[in-house]
Parts: sequence; C-alpha cells; structure tokens
Amino acid sequence: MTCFRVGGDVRQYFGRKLLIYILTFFIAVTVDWLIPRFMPGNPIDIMISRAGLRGSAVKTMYDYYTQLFGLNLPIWQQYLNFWSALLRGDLGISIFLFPTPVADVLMGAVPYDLALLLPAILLSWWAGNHFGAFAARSKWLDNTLLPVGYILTATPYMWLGILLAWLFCIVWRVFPLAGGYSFDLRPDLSLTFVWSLVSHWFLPFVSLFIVGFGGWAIGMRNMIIYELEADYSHYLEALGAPRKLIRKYAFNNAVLPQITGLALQLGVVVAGALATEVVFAYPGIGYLILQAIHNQDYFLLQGCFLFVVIGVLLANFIIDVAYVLVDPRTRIGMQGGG
Amino acid sequence: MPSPKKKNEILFFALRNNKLRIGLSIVLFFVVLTFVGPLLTQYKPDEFVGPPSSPPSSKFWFGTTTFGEDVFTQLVYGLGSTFMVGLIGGGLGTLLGVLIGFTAGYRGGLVDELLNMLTNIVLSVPALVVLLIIAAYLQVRSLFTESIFIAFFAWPWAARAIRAQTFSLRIRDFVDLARLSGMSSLKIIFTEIAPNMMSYLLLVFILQFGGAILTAATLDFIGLGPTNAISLGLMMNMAVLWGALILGTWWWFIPPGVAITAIVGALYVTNVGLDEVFNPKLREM
Amino acid sequence: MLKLDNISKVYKVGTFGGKELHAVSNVSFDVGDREVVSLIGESGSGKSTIGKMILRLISISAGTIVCNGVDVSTLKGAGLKEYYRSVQGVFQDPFSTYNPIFKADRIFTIIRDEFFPRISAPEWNDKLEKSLTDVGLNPEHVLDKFPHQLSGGQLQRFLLARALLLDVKFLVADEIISMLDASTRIDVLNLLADLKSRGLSILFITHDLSLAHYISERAVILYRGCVAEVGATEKIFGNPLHPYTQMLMASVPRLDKKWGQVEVELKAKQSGLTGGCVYEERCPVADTGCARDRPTLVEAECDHFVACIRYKDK
Amino acid sequence: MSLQVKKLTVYYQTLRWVVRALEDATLTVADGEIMGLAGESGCGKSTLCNSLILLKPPMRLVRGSVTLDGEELPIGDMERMNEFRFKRISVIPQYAMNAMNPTRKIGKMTKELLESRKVDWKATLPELKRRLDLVKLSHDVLNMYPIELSGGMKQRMVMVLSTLTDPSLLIADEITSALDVSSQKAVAEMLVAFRSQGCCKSVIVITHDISILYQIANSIMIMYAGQLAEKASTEVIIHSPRHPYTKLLISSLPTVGVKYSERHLKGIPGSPPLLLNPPVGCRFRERCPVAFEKCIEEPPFVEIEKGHFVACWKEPAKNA
Repeated sequence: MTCFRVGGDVRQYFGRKLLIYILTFFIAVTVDWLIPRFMPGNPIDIMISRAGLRGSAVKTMYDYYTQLFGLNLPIWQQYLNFWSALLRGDLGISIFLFPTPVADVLMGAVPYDLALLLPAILLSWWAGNHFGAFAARSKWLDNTLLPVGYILTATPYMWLGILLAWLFCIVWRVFPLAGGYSFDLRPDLSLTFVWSLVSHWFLPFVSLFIVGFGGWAIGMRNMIIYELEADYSHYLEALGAPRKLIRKYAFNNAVLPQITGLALQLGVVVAGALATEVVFAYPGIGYLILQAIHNQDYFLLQGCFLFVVIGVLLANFIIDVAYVLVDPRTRIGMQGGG
Repeated sequence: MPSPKKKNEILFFALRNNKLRIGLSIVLFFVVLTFVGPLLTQYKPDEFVGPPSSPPSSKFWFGTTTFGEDVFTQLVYGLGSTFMVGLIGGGLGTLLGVLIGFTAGYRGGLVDELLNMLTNIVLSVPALVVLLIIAAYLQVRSLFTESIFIAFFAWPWAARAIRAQTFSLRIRDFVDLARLSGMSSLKIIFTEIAPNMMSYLLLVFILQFGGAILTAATLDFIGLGPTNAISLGLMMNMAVLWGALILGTWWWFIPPGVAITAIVGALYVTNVGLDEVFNPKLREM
Repeated sequence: MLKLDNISKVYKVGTFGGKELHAVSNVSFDVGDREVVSLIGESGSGKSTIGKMILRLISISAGTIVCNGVDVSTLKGAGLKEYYRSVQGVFQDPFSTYNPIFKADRIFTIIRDEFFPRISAPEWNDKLEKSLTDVGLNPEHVLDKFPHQLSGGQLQRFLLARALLLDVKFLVADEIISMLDASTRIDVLNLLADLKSRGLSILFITHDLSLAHYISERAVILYRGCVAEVGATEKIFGNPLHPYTQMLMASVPRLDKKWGQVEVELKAKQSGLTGGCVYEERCPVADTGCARDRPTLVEAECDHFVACIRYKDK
Repeated sequence: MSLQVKKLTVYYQTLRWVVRALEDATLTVADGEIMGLAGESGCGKSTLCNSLILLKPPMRLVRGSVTLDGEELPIGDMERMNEFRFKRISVIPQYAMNAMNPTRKIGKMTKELLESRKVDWKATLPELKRRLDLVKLSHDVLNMYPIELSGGMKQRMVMVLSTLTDPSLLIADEITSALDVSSQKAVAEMLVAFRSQGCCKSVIVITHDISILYQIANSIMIMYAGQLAEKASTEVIIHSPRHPYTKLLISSLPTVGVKYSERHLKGIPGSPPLLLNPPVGCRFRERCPVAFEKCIEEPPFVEIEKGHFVACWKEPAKNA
C-alpha cells in the first residue's frame, strides 16, 4: 500500500469535508425537529382522538402528554432539550409501542438493515462495475447487454420486490413471504433459525442487488469507454501492449469516479431499501417507518429519520476518505506536488 | 473534417440513432395512452364495476381489483398523474438546477463555493426519508405538493451537471469577446451560454423527469401519495395492502410496474441516444 | 497611449483561498501612439494575464493602468463600454472565440446593437464591407457562414475587421497567429503591421521570438511575472543582456544559424566585450592577465608566431 | 538496412464521408538518418506515421506496402503488427504530456509494460537508469506519479520509455510544439543524442516548425494535402528548394533576422484543398504560381538529383 504522506492540505481537505457533513447533520436534525412543531395537525390531538377519550379525560390526558413531551416549554428551550436528549441517545418515547423508548425499537431493527444493505450495495457495486466493463468490450455486447442495464435501473425497487415475492413465494413456494424469520422460532443460534433468517433475507437482498446492479453497469460502461479513448490507452496500444493490460488500466481508472458515485447514490439506495422492506415486511427501519406512519407515531418516525441520516452521512465520509486513499491524483494534487 | 451546416447534421444522426427511435416511440405510446385511455373506458378509477378479483377478460381488459374496480381504468388515470408528477417535479427540479447551476458556474469564487456547499448538503441528505416525514404530517396531499417536494430534493443532480457545463463554457473566448462588446453578464448568460446548453438542458430534464416518476412511485407505494388522485404507485400499494400477492391477482400489480419501468427505461434510453447524437465522440461506438 | 504602472495580479488558490499565486508582480511599461510593442514570455510568464488585465477581463490586484490619462482599473458600466470603443482584443484560438451555434458574422451584429444602435442598415453594410475588404476578405465568400466553414486565417481577420469597425486606438493581440499555418500566418501578421499605419498601437503578445522581431519596434521580455528586459527590438535581439534573454536567443531555432554557431558567437561577444584573450574561458593555464587585455601575435621563435601573454617577442 | 514505403495510401472512413488523407507515399529512410517530416496541418504527415505503427479505424489501408530492415510490416493487421510495435518500431506521441497512466507509479507501469511484452525487467533496469541520466532525470522518478513531473520531464520520460527496447525506427510526433523555447532545444538535442547512442537506428521527426528541423534533421520531407511534395537534405531544402510549394513555404517563414520595416514576407494565397474530394492531379495546382495544363496529371515523386526527390512537372527528372 503506498505510504500515506499526510500533508497540511490533506488535513484541510478532510476538515472541509467534515465541516460539510456536520453542517448537513445539523440542518437535518433541525428540519427533523421543526416538522412536528410547524406542520398542520398536532401529534397530541391525534393521539388522544385515537384513544377515543371523552369529556374531562381529554383535558387531563392532553396536559399529561404536553408536559411529558415538553411541548409547553418555550420553543428554544424545547430545541435545546431536544439536542441534549439526542446527544444522550434518548430519542423520546414511541407512541404506538408506548413505554419502549424509540432508541430501543431502532436498535432492534438496525442489525436487519445492515445485514440487508451492506451486502446488497457492495455486491451490486462490484458486480455492476465488472459487468459494465465487460459490456464495453464489443459493439455487439454493448447493444445487447446495455439495454438490460437500462431496464433494470429504471425498475422501481418495490415493484421488482413484488415480482420476486409473487414468483418465488406464491407461484413456486421456494421462499417465505414475510418477516425476518418464521414466527414459530425463537431466536437462538440453531441451524434452523439461521437458515430461516437467510431464507427471509434472500429475496429482499436479490431485488436490491439487481436494481442497483443495472445502474452501476451503465455508469461503468460510459466511464470505461471514456478511459479507453484516453491518451494513455492509445500510447499503450501504440507500444503493442496486450488488450488485457490496457483494459486493466482503463478499469482501475474508471472505478475511481464510481466510488464517488457510490457516495452520491447512497441516499437513493437507502430509499429503495425502505420500499423493498415494506414489500417483504422485512423488520428493518423501512418497515418500522411504515408502521410509524400507519400509527401516526411521530417520535418513532423522527428517530428512524435521524438514524438513516447519520448512517448515510457516516458512509459518505468513509467513502470520501477511501477515495483519497485510492486515487493518487487527488492526494498528490492536494499536497501541491508536481 | 469540415461538415455541412450543423443543423441538418444533427438531424441526420438523430433519425438514424435507433436508441433514440425506440425510446421515443415507447414514451409516445404511453403519452397517447394517457389521453386516449380515459375515452376507451366508461368506468371511473374508484367505481365498483365488476366481480372482485376477476382475471383479465374482454369486458375488463386488465381484470378487476379485490374491490371490483377496473384495473385498466386505474392504470390509464394513474398514467396521467404519473406524467403530471414527472412534468411538474422534473420541470421544477431542472429549473431550480438551472438557476443554481448557472449562477454558481458563471459567477465562480465565493458564490460558487457557497452554492456548491448547499448542493452537496441537499445531495447527501437522503431525500426520500425527509419526504416521508413531510408527507406523513400532511393530512391532505395533492399531486402538486408532492411534485414540489420531489423537485426540492431532485434539483442538486441537475445543478451539479449544469454548473460543470456552464463552467466549461464560461472560460471559452467567445464569452470574453461578448464582454468586450459591452454585453451585460445576464445578457451573456441568456444569449451566449444558454443556447449552447439547450441540448444539455434537454438531457438533464429527461433524467429529472424519470427520477421524479420513480421517487413519486416509491412515495405513493408507502402510502404517502396524493390523497385525491390515483397513481401507479398507489395501485401497487393497494395491491400489496389488500393481499393481491396471496390471492394471486397478478393482473393488479403487474401493469403499473411495467408502465413505470417502460416509461423511465425508455426515457433513459432516449437520453443516451440524444447524448450520442449531440456529442460526436460517442457516435463512433 | 497606454501606461502600465507597477501592476500585479495575485490569484487565491487552494481550499478557502489558502495560498497565493503571484501571476504578475509589479510590471511597468508603456505603449506609445502608433507603436507596436511585443510582450515576449514563455507559458506561465503571465503575459496573457497582463493582456486580460488591460482589457479589464480580470481584475487588477495592484497598480494602475492609464489609457490616455484615464485610470482604467476603476471604470465601470458605461465608462467601461466607452473604453471598449477605443481598446479591443483579439484572441488565440479562432474556434473558441466564436460561439459555435451562431453564424460567424454575428460578432458584427453584436457590435452594431451595442455601439451603433441608431445606424441605418445601408450605411452599416457598406461600413462593414469596407472593413472586410481592408482586411483582405471578400464579403460574399465569408458572410452568412458558420465558424467551422471558415479557415482559421479568415476567422482571425474577422476579428481585425471588427476592431476596424470600432476604429479602436489600441489593440491587444494575444498569440493571434500561433494556431494558424505557416503560409497564412504571415499574411495576418502583415495585416497587423498595416493597421499601425492607420494610427493603431498594438500590444503583440507571443512566445515566438522570430514573430516578435519581425513585427515590433520595442520588446518586453517577461519571466515568471516580472519584466526581465525592455527596449528596442534590435538592441534586445542583437545584444541581449539579461541571462534569461541570452538563453532565449541561444535556444530559438533559426533558419540561418545552427544552435552551436549561435552559442559560439554569444560566447565570443561576451569575452570580446571583456577585451581579454578569447580562449581565456576554456584555457587551463589562464591567469588574471589573460582576461584583461587581448594578447597580440609575438614571434616566439624564428618564423613561429603565437598570441599568448606567456610568450614574449624573441 | 532501413525503412522502405511503397505507394502507401490511407483513407479516413467515417459514417458519412471518406477523407483521402494520404495518397501513394513512396519514401525510404536510411539507417542513422533523422528525417524531418514537415507540412501544414492536414497535409497527412501524422496519418503517414500513425499508419506505420497503429493503423486502426477510422483509418483504412487502401494500398501500399512497408518494409523495415528488409522485413515486411503487416500494418494492415492489428494483431500481427503487435510483434513489431515497441520492439522494432516505436513512437513518441503528440500527446506525450499525458501518455502515462496517471494513477500508476512510472516505474511500476514500465515494469508491467515490459513484462507484458516478454522483456525481462531486471535486465533492462540498469539500462533504463543509464538513459534516465542521459536525459538528466533522477532515478527516483520511477517512484513518482506522472502528475508530479513537469511538462518537460514527462516529455523526456516518454522519450526514454519509447526507446527502451532499441527500436530500429522511432517516430517523434510534434514532440517540441507544446514546449517552451528552452526545453524545446534540450529535447531536440536529446533526440539526436539518442540516435547517436544507438537507442534507435533512424528517426522520423514530425513537426510544423521547419526551423527545428534545420537544427537537428539530416533530411527534410515536405508534404502537401496528402501528397509528398519534396524530399532532400536539410541544406538543399532550406537554401535551394525546387518544388514551388517548398519555395513559397520557406520564404514565408519569419526568421529572427527579418524585420517588417525592411522586407515584407509574403504568405501563400488561398488555403489547402478539402480532402473529401481532393482535386485531380497535383493538389497544389490552384495555389501554384507556375501551374500549367500538365498539372492535371499527378506528378511522379521522382529523384532529380542524388537524394533529392520532387513531385512537380516543372522539375524534369534526371533521366527524362
């Protein structure tokens, strides 16, 4: 691995990136705090109307809730409390799972999400790039395999989920339809439980994988054609270098912008995952959000929002760091070399 | 290799580019279906007209839903709202992108740095999640408000592309020559830079249009679509909610999905075709 | 006509404008009326930056530019437009100076809309035709054509015709012929020199010494943003003083002398100047006396003469 | 032995039109000879040399043959030609500034290139280092990325790279045009040093700047609109050219001694013909002051004196 010379500029570059992410997080949290307070409809009224209370009980419950959620304090006080609670990791109490705090509910859903998202994103990124590079090899391949890529990337995530669910769960009965694991099992490390986990996980993973795969294939096809037209490819050709070497260099250079592409596409992929989880009732954050919406559980909804935002921003920052490590041009460019 | 007049040269390649031809024909087919469809069917999308969950037949071309609504009618009306979201959302997104992209690209310096930061911030916030929250709170949601929210989160993609293109045009000498001829910056942007980017703006609009449709479909699917209109996403949502999978009524959720995939796919293919027509380097491929 | 007084240009580079790049640092020279001054420098010497500062296409970090008594650096709006009535520029790449999607002669219509709004059509047409013929173009062949249908030479002549239409007093020609072919290049250069006779003063920016020598009376040698040498062209080319200029003169590929010859000549001139023995520099046994005075031929032995102070007349 | 080219004709074939870029080029380059190839843009000089080493679409070989050191070069066949590239015939490209893979260390890239061509890297390393000293580049340039080198350094590195396997013919395509005057002279002189050190037997130097050729070339070939106009030793071309185009071209070059006030140089009126459907016969006909009815036929490229070839009816062939 090349020795990583940390010059002054590199720190400044990361400092600036970090600043942007912190600013983004700050704005996202503020937006998240603003919504319930300024949107039409008051969460407390909705909760009470759902509980079907009458007469004096309405008043007392209203006061109790207002006091509980601290809605009676002055606005800026509420904002500070919100931040202090957030920093302590207390995301408030879920409404429809009343006593359990939002944080715990989320903790239950996060492992499923990571298990689904990480492999789906990384594998589709890796496979898509190699497929795109392969498709750019010849005109015939380009004209046949590429439209497939366009169809895939145009498919709405959830629709592919429904199709797969219908085909594999209903028509051919190969995979279970809903849930994280079959209901009659208690979570333990036995083989049956693990197998049930995997079989529930498989279809959402495949649908996320396929749609993402199309997008990366197209991106790579365009980038690699651009690199194969670059001067250094022509020079290697003129020196009789074998096609394999030229393609290897072109691929390595074409992959770099795909890394930044990964950071940009993260938000879109996460959104797709939410929809897919709804189709398979897969107990990730997406499914939680759906339940929160149906039960008007605003605090759970806000908690999910914060988790997703933090996850995406963190991933973006990691990808930015990886990019500087991998691409010598930016690293050396920053140190004013050359 | 000098070429004859620019105009008919582009036309020459446009007519021969089969990606463009296929893409455009599919999109046109659905546009026609949107206008002709409602005339072909005498039902309303939410009217109970036939036996529930009946398979496609001569009477109900795409069969009926669990409530006995005609799927074909729902599809046709849904297409209308999907295109509407695409137009308003995509159009507004492109407009915002153009404004911010142009000013950032042309002015440069601090303005560029600030606008760029704003673009990156909105880009790194996962748009759909924020949309979820907003939509969840809005009890009554119209197609129009949904399009505006979608546009609000789609413009950064357009802004990035247009900023890069404006920047590459700004350093060209003909901008300096225009300034030497006493033209004001605004006039330079609209009479010198913008016309050069018409082809590019079209490409950006097509992508925004497709993107808006996909985002709207996802939103509707989660149940946060317009409350007063039918859309393809809503159809799929209802299908899943009311057990179309278990009942095996495949004709309820397959047509909307095919429609969205076909429209958005055709738009992307048209985009690639246009890109090949406008920039000769790709033409040889 | 135009006086540059200690002008500098500093660019902010790096993230948040951390570091400063001194493209031009306190350059001063002036261009008299009806005079062609060549600004010679290699890439990165800041010659184009100076050109852009004079044309007010980029801001001036320090110093002033005075044109006919008016300080140009502070001109704004109408004042700047008036300034463009008398000062114009011609750029290097003809195909980047024309907006590709419009006809080439659109640059004239822009001029008419901006500077001659109330001129009548026939009057404008023959003013246009006159300036086109002045630059050696036939109006029928060149008007109503797209830029890619005209040659580089024709496009550059269009720009000169544009300057004639405004009857400018001062023209900044930034490498205007470096993209042209050898055969068409010289005609555009002659045309530029003819403009001088019509009362125009020209700042000819180039990296090509032979072009500068051919066309300019005075030359300014620029190196990394600072003026190395200024003066009459013959003096600078004939007797370069600054080591950088000497290196330039020794390196420029000429058609009459090989590089080796030029080097020997330059060396001879230098040592000749000092009046000492010409072999002094490479002589292994040279001493201080050798550099001071030129030894004459002495008869060291019968019918054997030598020019070296180590030998006395027999 | 040397390079023989017979009746080489190469066209550019694109979707809509055919450009007849090179027409019946016949020439020889002796061993140890540095031949300058000059002409205006679009005269076919790059097409001639590119077809010798990398003839790929949109270029199309119409006819003609090329032999190098007695062996026939299969320029039409991309695969078979691979064997000759880099080992027998090599090129310093016009785009030398970004000819090296930006994201690879120069040393690693060279190693991979050599090994891909079955050349032992360990055996070549000392020779590579010797040549780096020859072009005044420090050895730790092998551990750097191309972005860390200046323009002149990149040019010299590509020069060393292209000649690493001692090709018998080296094509230097506009290697000095992008450089400043000082590094231009250094690079030109290094090219001559490479030839005399045996790094390559003969060199073709392509440039539009004839004064550079005067400094380093033994002979100069002038081309016009895809046809060979004249070839002779440098002295003859500069001081006593015979082809009308060469005469006008040389006379239109402002050398350092000439001043506008003393002597008005004259350019060549008109512009080179479009090669979509080039004029029949001699393509300089329309612009040539001495053209006459015979010029409708294509003048043969004939030797009027020892080593002096001209393609013009006005210059009677030695034996005619």
